[in-house]
Amino acid sequence: MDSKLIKEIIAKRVAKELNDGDVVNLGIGIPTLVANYIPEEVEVTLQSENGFLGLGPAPLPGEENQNLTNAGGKYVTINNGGAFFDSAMSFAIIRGGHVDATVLGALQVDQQGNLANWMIPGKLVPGMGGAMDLVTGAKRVIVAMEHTDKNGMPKILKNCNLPLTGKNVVDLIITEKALIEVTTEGLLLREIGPGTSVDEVVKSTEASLILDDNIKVF
Amino acid sequence: MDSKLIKEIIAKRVAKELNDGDVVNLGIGIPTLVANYIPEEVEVTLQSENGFLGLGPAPLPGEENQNLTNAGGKYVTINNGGAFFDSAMSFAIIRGGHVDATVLGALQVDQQGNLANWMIPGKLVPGMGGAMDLVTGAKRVIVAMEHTDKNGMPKILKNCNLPLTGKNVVDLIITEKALIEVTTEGLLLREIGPGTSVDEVVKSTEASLILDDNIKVF
Amino acid sequence: MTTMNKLMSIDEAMAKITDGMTIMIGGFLGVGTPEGLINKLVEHDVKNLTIIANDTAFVDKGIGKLVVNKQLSKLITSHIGTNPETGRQMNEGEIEVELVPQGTLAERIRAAGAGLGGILTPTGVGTLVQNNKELIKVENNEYLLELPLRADVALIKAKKADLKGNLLFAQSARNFNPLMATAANLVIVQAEEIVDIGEIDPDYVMLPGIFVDIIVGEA
Amino acid sequence: MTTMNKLMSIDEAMAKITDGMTIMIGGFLGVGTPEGLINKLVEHDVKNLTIIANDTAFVDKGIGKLVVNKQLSKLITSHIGTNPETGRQMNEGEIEVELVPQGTLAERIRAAGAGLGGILTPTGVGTLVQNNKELIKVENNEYLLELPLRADVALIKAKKADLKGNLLFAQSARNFNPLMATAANLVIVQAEEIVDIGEIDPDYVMLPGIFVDIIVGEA
Repeated sequence: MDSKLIKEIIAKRVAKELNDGDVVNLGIGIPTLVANYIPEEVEVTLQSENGFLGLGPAPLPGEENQNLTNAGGKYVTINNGGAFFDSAMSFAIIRGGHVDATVLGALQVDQQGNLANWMIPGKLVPGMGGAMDLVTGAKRVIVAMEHTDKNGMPKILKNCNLPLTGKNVVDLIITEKALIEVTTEGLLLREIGPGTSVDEVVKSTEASLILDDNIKVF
Repeated sequence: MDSKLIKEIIAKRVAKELNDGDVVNLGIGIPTLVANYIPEEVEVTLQSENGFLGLGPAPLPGEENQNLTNAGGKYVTINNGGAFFDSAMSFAIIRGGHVDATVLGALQVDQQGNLANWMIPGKLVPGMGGAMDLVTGAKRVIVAMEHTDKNGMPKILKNCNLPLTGKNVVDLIITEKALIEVTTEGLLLREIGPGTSVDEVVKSTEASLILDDNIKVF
Repeated sequence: MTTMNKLMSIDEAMAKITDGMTIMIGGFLGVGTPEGLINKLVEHDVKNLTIIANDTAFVDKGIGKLVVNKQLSKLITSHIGTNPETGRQMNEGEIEVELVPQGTLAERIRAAGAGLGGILTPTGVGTLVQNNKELIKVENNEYLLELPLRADVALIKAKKADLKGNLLFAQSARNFNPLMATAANLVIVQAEEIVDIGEIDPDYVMLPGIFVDIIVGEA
Repeated sequence: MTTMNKLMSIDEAMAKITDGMTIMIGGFLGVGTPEGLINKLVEHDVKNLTIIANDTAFVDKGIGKLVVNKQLSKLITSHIGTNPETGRQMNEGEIEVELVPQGTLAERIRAAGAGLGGILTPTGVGTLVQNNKELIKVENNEYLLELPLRADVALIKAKKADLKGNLLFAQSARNFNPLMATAANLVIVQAEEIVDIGEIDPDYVMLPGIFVDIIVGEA
């Protein structure tokens, strides 16, 4: 499947998880795309960890404001009714449970709801930025990622082997192939993506999956 | 001596301790009077723990602002260049060492620089308000009080017997009779007030006093 | 897009407060206290409240009215000296009073709102405030571990609110209001002026609207 | 009354920075970083700096320029992914890098400014961030004890400053700037606009002037 299409499938399915009135933080990459698919009747307030609420779309060319970017450094706008604040308030909002959902990418997720997305020892050490606070503080942590890595290897594992971003933090995993809920009993496969099968999902997942009684196609 | 005159003597002497550029918090009572005696060439910024810097004089009659009072609940004004903030910032300023001097009243002070000014068990329990933070955080703690209590009993003791506001916190004690510095060796009598003698100061003080080589009259 | 309507009548809003709740109330000696909400609380006569507030103001002003009407069973505060009725009820054992240094009170409320497990403060070391608290040494300095303070409800006074709940406060009436709004499950704001979304400059918002659940006008 | 003059030329101001100092620098990927002060630091070529900042921006922007010019011996930050030179110097052992979660970084700086001995945060429990840190249990939840971060100097970017140092920040350029200004011994602000005392409404001041020591204009 085309990478752009995969991303779109994931972002669309994530968007349906957001509820009217939610405060949401979207990570860089696929999570950012989610904003494009939020239904009109659902009003979501986007939080940007560099210090504001009411994150709006990219500005028109020529209307960029040097002092207004998202946490990825891209020019953005602020919606009517938004608010700016400092980094302490920004993370008080995040850590204090005032963000209803955070959507993040991942290198690995596992059966315990552990998440690894901030470093590959000896190779890539970008740093955790705000991710560790987001996964600790947000009411709901949604991982949005491709089901397998570039080499087709599973990213949903029995146990993460990369350094963790957070322990027992993930609530929901959404890939182009599956929607998986992290429960106290383990990973519950609730939905599968278009053009795949339960068998294929199970095969491309290292972790054990509990199959829901009524697995839907999203 | 007349009580009003006593207060004036104390407030005047305290005022001389303040330096140009200082951020100062003045407690209720005698400390509040200090503001009246700050020399014109000395610019002091007054902090009010209910949330602002740049505390100004009382407003003219009819110009009171319901939303602008000092920490004692009295109507005040704010000077040009002042700033309002919330209680967390107010005490970040106090606790964080950004106040150069705090002037407070006391029930008792002792040789160790201990201060008691917030309760008399079984009798008076007004609460500590911001006093415990002020004595802990201000760079310099100046006690401004009458030398003895209503019954003529010493307030400068070997050991406080009332519950403490702070331990080893007082730097300077100023009464109508004396200016006493709290040093690691003990209480150093550096100046005496007008119309008194070293003998009289020693007699009306329970704590041991170290006599400075050159005791001045203020 | 739906518009989350936060506007409510004062009666509807205060009907949400029931006996035994823990309530934070903004204000400093009554300045910045939502007087209209207090009056309604007195009228509804809910009882056994735990009140968290800087002080109990005066017998005829602010939180003092709740004390006089005997609606409190517990009080967490920094100062009660301006309201003799509070002292009387405390001395008679009618209410339990926990006295907290003002800066510690602010930090404990902020900690709850910010998701911190506690803060280490030098304030109160070597005093009665230290009783029953963990003393933690960091680099040879001693600190008290002070724990977060949360509430069921926060009653907040604002100068201006937009329909999203973004708030502006006036002068020294700000004090504990924005902090308390971060640390309660239900936040009710009484605003002197209510304006449309977009009328408050995002740079000057003093409390973001996501913290506010209900907005009422002046009584 | 005297007027404490905080105005200074950029050269005078930056002459106060010497080899080996610990410096906090405001900004988030360069937004809100005092670019003129950075350029002058590069020109003065002071070395062995410990830099505390959210990130190291890009090779040709903000703090990134200091990295490229090899002026750092240590870096305390939340993110280095946008500046490959930082990663290279770290991997080669040329600089020491302490990675701190962004919210923890903000609280550690705030704690220093607010005179707290530390804060308890759930962030990082069960991760590498926990290494060598005290784990404290409060009501069955686990927290890391995170300690205050102070600096010799803070370099701050403001949109507007009055002559007392009261500051306004623009949009998302606020970020770490006001926090860092509370936690350093010497605070140098570069302001886009400098106005007379009285021209900033006390209600809207974002950082009180008492925290600011030196004000410089745009380079």
